[in-house]
Amino acid sequence: MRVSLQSEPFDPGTELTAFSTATQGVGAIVSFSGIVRDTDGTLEAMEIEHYPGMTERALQSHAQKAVQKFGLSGVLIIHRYGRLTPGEPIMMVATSAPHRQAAFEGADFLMDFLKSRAPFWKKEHRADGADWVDAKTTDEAALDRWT
Amino acid sequence: MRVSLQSEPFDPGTELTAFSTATQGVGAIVSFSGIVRDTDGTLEAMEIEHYPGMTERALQSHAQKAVQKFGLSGVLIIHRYGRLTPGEPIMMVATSAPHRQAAFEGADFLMDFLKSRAPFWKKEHRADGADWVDAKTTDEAALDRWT
Amino acid sequence: MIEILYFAWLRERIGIPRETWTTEAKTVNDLVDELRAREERYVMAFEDTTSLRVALDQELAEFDAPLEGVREVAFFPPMTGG
Amino acid sequence: MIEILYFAWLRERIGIPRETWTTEAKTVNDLVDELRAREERYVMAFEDTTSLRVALDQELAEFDAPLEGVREVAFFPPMTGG
Repeated sequence: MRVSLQSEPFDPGTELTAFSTATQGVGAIVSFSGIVRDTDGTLEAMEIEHYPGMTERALQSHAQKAVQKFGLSGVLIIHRYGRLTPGEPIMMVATSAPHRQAAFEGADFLMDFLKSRAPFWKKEHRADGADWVDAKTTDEAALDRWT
Repeated sequence: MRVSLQSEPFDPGTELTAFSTATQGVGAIVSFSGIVRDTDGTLEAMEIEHYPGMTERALQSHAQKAVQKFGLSGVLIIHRYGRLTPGEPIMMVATSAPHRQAAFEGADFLMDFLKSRAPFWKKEHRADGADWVDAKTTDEAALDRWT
Repeated sequence: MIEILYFAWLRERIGIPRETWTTEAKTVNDLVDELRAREERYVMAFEDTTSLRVALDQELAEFDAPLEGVREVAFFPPMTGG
Repeated sequence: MIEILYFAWLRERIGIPRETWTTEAKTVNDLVDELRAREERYVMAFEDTTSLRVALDQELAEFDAPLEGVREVAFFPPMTGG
């Protein structure tokens, strides 16, 4: 289990190779990467604020929860903070398990958590100003799937 | 969209990096890798037979189907055949999309197809003999989710 | 004349990966009956067609599908890819 | 004495990321009432607490949660990670 909260860029492929090498004896590995997306050509940067201290604790505790709930063999969570530009990876999760369903569900579960339970806030910077990204009610509702 | 049917080994992380670089402007990338698993320490090799000609057609047509059904920006399918040893990646799929749900569902859909609609057959070689892997009825049933 | 292909344990049971066959069969089921009438190994291989799959010209099909115009028939057990 | 932290637009609206505050409040709601009584910017920031979240000692909590023993209270909008 590895959790990394970082301002530095990362390459999801390189991380996937390291994760695969570290978790032996599994049958299935799922990865998800989220990338800064410039939907209309006006996004200059995505700023990510977080709650130092709480963030690390929340990521660790949810990684552990995912391991227990789905019987995962390994979990990787990387989440960046600070100022990111379009095209850069924001975060990634990877899960490994004996079988496919656990790996898929574990990754999906971690994503639902990261979207609405980990203390991160996104702000979009454009030429004409900056706006905080609104939380989606669908993200909040998605969490109900796991209870 | 890239489909590769190959006997050569591959590294999922390296492939993920290449796939991410090739598909610009997306917000979400999901990957799944399946790895030869030696459950009880007796597996010497996994032999994968396929139907040359039909396999390539089936992979191409299902990659296209996934792109249309989920509005994917990119699809990667790699599947090996021949003799593989425990720990080696058998196959991988990767999907990219504007949003997370499409990328997850597209990858899940492709996996359901590969499990029971692509003409591959697995044979396990052990010290005491070789056996064809039985198809799982759950894999067949999983396809009903998409109709 | 059609080309018949066999895969996995079906190939092993019949002993050959492919053969050319002159047939009068209208459907896949008819063809299976013709093959069963040839030799014991075909009877054994096609004992239970519900546990088999068939592809016509490289597309999955049903056992009651017509064979008209088909050049390649493949028989195999349920697939186990992924 | 408790440490109060603000994040995202709440931090911007209040104008500071954190402050130390001496409180008599029994619950988070009581604390919010105390803050609102201080200055207009707190009234604005805490106008609608249903659109806010709170963490007590770095664990998510409800607004009716007791403050006894709590050293750090954080207020913020719904999270948008991932």
